[in-house]
Amino acid sequence: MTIELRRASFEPLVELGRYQVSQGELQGRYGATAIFVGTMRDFNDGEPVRGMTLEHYPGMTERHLQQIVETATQKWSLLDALVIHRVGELRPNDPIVLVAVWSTHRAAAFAACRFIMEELKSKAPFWKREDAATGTRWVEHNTPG
Amino acid sequence: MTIELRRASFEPLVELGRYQVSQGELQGRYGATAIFVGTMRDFNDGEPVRGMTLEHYPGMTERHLQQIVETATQKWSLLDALVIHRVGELRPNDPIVLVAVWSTHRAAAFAACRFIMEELKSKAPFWKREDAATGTRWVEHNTPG
Amino acid sequence: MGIQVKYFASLRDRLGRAEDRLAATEGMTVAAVWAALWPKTPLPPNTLTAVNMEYASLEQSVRDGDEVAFFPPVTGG
Amino acid sequence: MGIQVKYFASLRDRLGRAEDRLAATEGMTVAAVWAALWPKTPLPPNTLTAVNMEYASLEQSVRDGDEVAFFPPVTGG
Repeated sequence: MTIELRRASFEPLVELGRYQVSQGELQGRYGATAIFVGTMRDFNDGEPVRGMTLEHYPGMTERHLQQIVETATQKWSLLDALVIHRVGELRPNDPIVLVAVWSTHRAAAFAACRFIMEELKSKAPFWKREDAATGTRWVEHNTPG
Repeated sequence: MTIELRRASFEPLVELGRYQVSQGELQGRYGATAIFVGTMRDFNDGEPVRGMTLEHYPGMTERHLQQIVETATQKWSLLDALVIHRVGELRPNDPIVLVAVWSTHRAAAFAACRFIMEELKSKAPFWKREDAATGTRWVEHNTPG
Repeated sequence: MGIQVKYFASLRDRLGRAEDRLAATEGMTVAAVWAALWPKTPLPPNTLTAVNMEYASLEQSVRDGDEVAFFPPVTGG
Repeated sequence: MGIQVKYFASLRDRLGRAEDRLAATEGMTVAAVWAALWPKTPLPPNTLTAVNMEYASLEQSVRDGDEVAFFPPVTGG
């Protein structure tokens, strides 16, 4: 189980491929990988967005991501999980978050991936400030899952 | 929306990355990508498995995959979807299926990805024959979702 | 031209053949296609049936030019 | 050493500061920490609170050495 915060832009699919290969004990054992990638859009609430700053609470963010993944591994039978989340300055089309879950069967993988994303969205201390045409503004709440 | 059957082994994450870049109109518009990869395990029903043959019904398989994806696009607001499924001879750790769905928000992406997988498992005419230590055997049913 | 009949996977292995062809009779159903070709072999339970590549019931009627398929539960993905 | 207080995101911008420090009093709660530091500013509705990096209620008691944080609803992912 791996949790990472990244200051620089990352390629989720490349990271995922590398991680999967590096986890030798996964080979031949997983039948199901459920993956979610959240990406910055170039509009929000009907307005063009030029950039975004992702603030976090150093220490608490990592701790909560870890707790969320641990809870998922208690609820479902998982072989591995990877969570990578951006912080800092983002531009449209930049990946924000990657959640990947490996399991023997698909039901656990799907459910755990969804659970981790919903928990992350509601509990992990991150805050988005958008740079829109009309100025910068803090995003006040997330879209419901 | 793209459906493909492949006779040769494929790299789901590489395919996905290429496809995403090739779909120019997606850029900046999608906030959520939900992905599922099904991979051949080296054991099943408690027995080691050395290889697998995936048979399909040419024509009906493609038609049903297409129908499943179209139904998903009617049920949820999707920007794009990609389904790649192997046929022919597979070895452990070979990817079997890739389902990827792009949407503005995560709820639609998660739900549609799951829906496509469940429909594919229950309706698309594919059949697995495993080459196990005790000989070859047809897989009789899928694990419930 | 008749009806083209296809068998897949374990069912094909059991029957020892992948295809058959027969002439349709008036009001012939999918069940009747099977009975005409395999009078001594009951259709195995759980067998799925398709007409022209769409799932069909055993009661669906067929005619010359149709493609009828019999196969076991699907196990893709 | 006192209590370390942190503010994040829009709340920090509104208050114009990121951190405060104050000495704990006997039986001090999270609500009392806020009231001591911002006597004229009611805690904005929906503000979340954490003590030592775990979510906490306004009634939770705190003491010297604790880290208390106030922040708006989270919007990650």
